[in-house]
Amino acid sequence: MMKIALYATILLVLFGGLTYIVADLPFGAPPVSDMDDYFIRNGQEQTGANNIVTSIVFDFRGFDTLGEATVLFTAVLGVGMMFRKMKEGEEYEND
Amino acid sequence: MKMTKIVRTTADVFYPFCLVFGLYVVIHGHLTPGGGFQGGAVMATGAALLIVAHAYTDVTRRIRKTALKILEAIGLMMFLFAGLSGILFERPFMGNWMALTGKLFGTPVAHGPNPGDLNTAGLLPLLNLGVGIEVLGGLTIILLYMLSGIKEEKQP
Amino acid sequence: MMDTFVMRHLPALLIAVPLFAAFLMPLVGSLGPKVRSAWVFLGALATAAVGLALAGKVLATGTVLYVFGAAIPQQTLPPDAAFPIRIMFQVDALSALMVVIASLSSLGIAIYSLAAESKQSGLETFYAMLFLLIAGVLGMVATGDLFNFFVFLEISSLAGAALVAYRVDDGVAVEAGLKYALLSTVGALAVLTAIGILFAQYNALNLASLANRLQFTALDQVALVLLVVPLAMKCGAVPMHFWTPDTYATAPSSVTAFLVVSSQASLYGLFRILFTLYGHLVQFSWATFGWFLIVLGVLSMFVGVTMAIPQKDVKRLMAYHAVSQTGYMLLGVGVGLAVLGDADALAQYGKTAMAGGLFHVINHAMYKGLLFLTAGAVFYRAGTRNLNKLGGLGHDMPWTMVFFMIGALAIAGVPPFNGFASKLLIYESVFRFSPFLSIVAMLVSILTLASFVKVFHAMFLGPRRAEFAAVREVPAPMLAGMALLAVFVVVAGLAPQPFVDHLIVPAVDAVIDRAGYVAAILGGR
Amino acid sequence: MTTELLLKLPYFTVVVLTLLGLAAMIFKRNLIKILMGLSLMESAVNLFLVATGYRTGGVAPIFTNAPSPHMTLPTVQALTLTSIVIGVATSAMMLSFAMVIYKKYGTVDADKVKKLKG
Repeated sequence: MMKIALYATILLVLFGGLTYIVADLPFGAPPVSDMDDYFIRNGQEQTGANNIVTSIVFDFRGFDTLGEATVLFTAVLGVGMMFRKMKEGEEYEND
Repeated sequence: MKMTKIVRTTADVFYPFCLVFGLYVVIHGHLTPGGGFQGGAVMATGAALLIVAHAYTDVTRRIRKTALKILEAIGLMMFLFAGLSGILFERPFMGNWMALTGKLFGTPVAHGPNPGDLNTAGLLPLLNLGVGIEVLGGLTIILLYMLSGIKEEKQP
Repeated sequence: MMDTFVMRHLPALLIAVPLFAAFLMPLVGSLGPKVRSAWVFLGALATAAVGLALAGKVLATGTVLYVFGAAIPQQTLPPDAAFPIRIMFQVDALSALMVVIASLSSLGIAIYSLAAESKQSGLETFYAMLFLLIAGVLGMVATGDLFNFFVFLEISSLAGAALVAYRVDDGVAVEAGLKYALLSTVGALAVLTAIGILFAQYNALNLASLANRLQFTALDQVALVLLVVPLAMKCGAVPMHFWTPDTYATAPSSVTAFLVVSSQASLYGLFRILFTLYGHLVQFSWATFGWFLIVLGVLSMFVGVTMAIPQKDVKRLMAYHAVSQTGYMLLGVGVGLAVLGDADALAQYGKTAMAGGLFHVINHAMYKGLLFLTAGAVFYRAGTRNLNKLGGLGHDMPWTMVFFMIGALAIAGVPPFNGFASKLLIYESVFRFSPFLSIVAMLVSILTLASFVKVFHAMFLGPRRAEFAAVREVPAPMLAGMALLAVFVVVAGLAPQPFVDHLIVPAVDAVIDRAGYVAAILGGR
Repeated sequence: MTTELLLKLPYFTVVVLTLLGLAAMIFKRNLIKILMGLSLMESAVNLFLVATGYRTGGVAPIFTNAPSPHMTLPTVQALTLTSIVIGVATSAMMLSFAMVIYKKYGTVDADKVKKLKG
C-alpha cells in the first residue's frame, strides 16, 4: 500500500511540475519560425513538390528518412530473429 | 480459424482496392497528404485483412516470406541508390538532382497554390515508391511473424 | 580521379557502406556460409577503411563538413538565408577520435564473430544487425544535427537490444533485451521531448545554430535535464547502471565488446551537449556542471568495483568493471569542465585532465573489448561463464591466456599497457584539482587489479580439469580479432605520446573550442 | 491560470497522456500493459511535437488547392512522422520479445520474469 501511495505522490508532483512547465510554451503562435517560413516560401521552387512536409521528409531532411527506413528494417529483422527455428543445444541454460 | 464464406469472398474482392488505394497514397505523396510510409501501411492492412479472413496457413501459402524479404530489399536498395545517385551528379548524398530539369518528374513549380501536376518533384516520387515498397514488405513480414501464434492454438 | 571522388564524399560513405552491407546481408546470406563470411569481412574492412580515412582527413585538414542534399557538399548555409536548413555531418577532432574507436573495434569484432558465432542459427540476421549497430554508432558520433542524433541513437538502441536477445538462452537473453529496449525507448522519448522544447523556442535543429540561439530560460534547463539524464543512463553512469550487467552478460561476446563502444557514443553525446550546446552559459557556472560529472564519475568508479568483486559470472564481473572505468572518463572530463572558467588552471591541469579522460575512452574501448572477447573465447570452448566451474584452461588455451593477461593488466593500469598511460594523466591532473579524488581513483585501480587477479587464477591457473579435456585453442579468426585489439593496447601503452599529440590533444581543443564549432557552420559560406 | 490552461488544451492533454502512460508502466505488472503504457507515452510526445508547430488559423502546409497561404509549421510534422515510424518499430520488436518470453517462461508477469540475477 505504501508503494502505491509513494508512486501516486510522485505522479501528482510530476503533474504539477509538467503543467507549470508547459504553461510557459506559447501555443498557436511559435515565437521563432524563420526556418519553417523558408521551407514554405522556397519548398516548391527548390524541390518541385506541393506537399511541403514531403519535401522536408525526403529532400531537405532526407537523411533522417534513410535512418527511419533503417529503423523499420531493424525491427523487421528483430522480429524475424525472434521467431527463427533454433538449432539443437544452441541455448545456454543459465545455471 | 477460417471465417465464413461470405467474409472470405468480400475480403478477396476488397483486397485489390486496398492495394490500389495504398499505391495512390504513395504515388501522390508529393501532392496530397501521404507518402511512402502512410501508403505502405495502407497496403499492409490489405494483407492483414486477408490473414483475418482466411486461415493462417492458406495465407502463408499465397504470401511467402521470402518474396516479402526480396520486396523489402528492393525498396531499401531503391532508396539507397537514389541517394547515391546524387553523388554521380556532383551533388552530395541524397541530393535531389532530378528536380526542375524539365525531364522526367522535372517540371518546375511556381510558389503558391496550384492544382498539382504529377510530373514534378524530381527524386521524391522514386524515394516515395522505394519507401512504400519497403514498408509494405516489412509490415507484412511483421504481421505474418507475429500472427504465427494463430496456427498454434488450432492444434490442441 | 578515384581517390578525390571517394575523399570528397567520405562522410556519406561512412554511413552508406555499413547500411549497404546490412541491407544486402539477408540476400547474400542465403547463398551459403562462405559467401556470407566473405561479405561480412569485406563490409567490415570497407567501413573501417572509410572511417580511418575520414579521421585522417579531419586530423590533417581540420573539421570536415558535409551537407546532405545541398548544391555542393560544403555549402552549410542556403544562398538566401543566415541559418542552416539541411542535415549536415560536422566531423571535428572529437568525432574523429570516436570514429577511430568505432572503426578499429568494429573490424576486430567482425573478424572475431566469423568463428565465434558459427554454431548459431539465423546468422545473416545477426550480421545485418551488427552492421546496423555499427552504422548507428558511426552516425551518432559524426552527425551535427540534434534530431539526426536521436534517429541514430534509436537505431543503435534497437539493433543493440535485438543483438542482446539474439541467443534467446531459454528466455533469459530475451528478458535482458526487452529491459534494455524498454530503457532505451523511454530515454529516447525524453530526448525527443527535449528536442521538441528546444525546437518550439528556437526553430533550429542544427547543433551549431541551436548553440548560437540558446538563452538558458527555465524551459532550456528542463530540456538540459531531459537530454543529460537519458544519455548518462545509456553510458552506464552509476545511478542508472542497472541494465549494464544483465545486457553485457547475456549478449554474445562480440556484441558485448561493441556495446561498450555504443555506450561510449552516448558519452560523446553527453560531452557534445554539455560542452557545445550549453557550453557558453557563463552565469550558470562551469563548476556546477563539472562537479556533476565528477560526482557521477566517482560514484561510478566506486560502486562499479565494489559490485564487481563478489560476481560469479565472468561477463557480469567485467560489465561492472566497465561501469567503474566509465567513472574514470567522467572524472577526467569533469575536472576539465569544472576549471573551464579560469584560463590558468585550465592550462595547468584542466587540459591534461580532459586529455586523460578522452585517452581513457579509446583505451577502455580497446582493452575492455579484448577482455570481453577472451571471455567469449573461454565460453566458446568451455561452454560456461561461471568462475567456480572454470579452471586450468591455461594449459590448452595459451593465446587466450596471453590476451587475457594483456587486457587485465591494461585495465588495472599496470605500466607497460595503455590503461596506465591514460590513468597516469588522470591521476596527475586530478591530484592538482583535489588530492582526495586522485587517491580514490588509485584505490579503485588497485581493487580492479585484485579482482582481475582472482579471475585470472579462477579461469586459467590450477590443475587441468577432467570436463575440459576436449578444450583446444580457439579458431584463427577469433585469435585474429583479439590480436587486432591487443596490438593497439600494447602499442598505445609503450608509445602513448604520438597518440596523445595527434589524436587526443586536437580532440580536447575541439571540445573546448565551442566558438570554432559554431563559426564553422554559421560563418562559413 | 485556468483560462490560460484551457487556451493551451493540447499541452494539457500531453501532460495527462504522459502521466497516464507513466502510471501504466509503473503500476501494471503485465508486460503487454507496460508496452501499452509506453506507446501511450509515445503518442503523447508526438502530440506535443505537432502542437508546438500550430499557428492559429493555419492551414496544412500543402499547396495543392490550398485555401490560404497562412500555414502551420511543416518541419515539426516531418519530425512527428519519423517519430511515429520509430514508435511502430520499437513496439513491434518489444511485443515479439514479450511473445517469446511468454513462450519460454509461461508468464508475462513482470514480477515472475526475474531469472536474470540483478
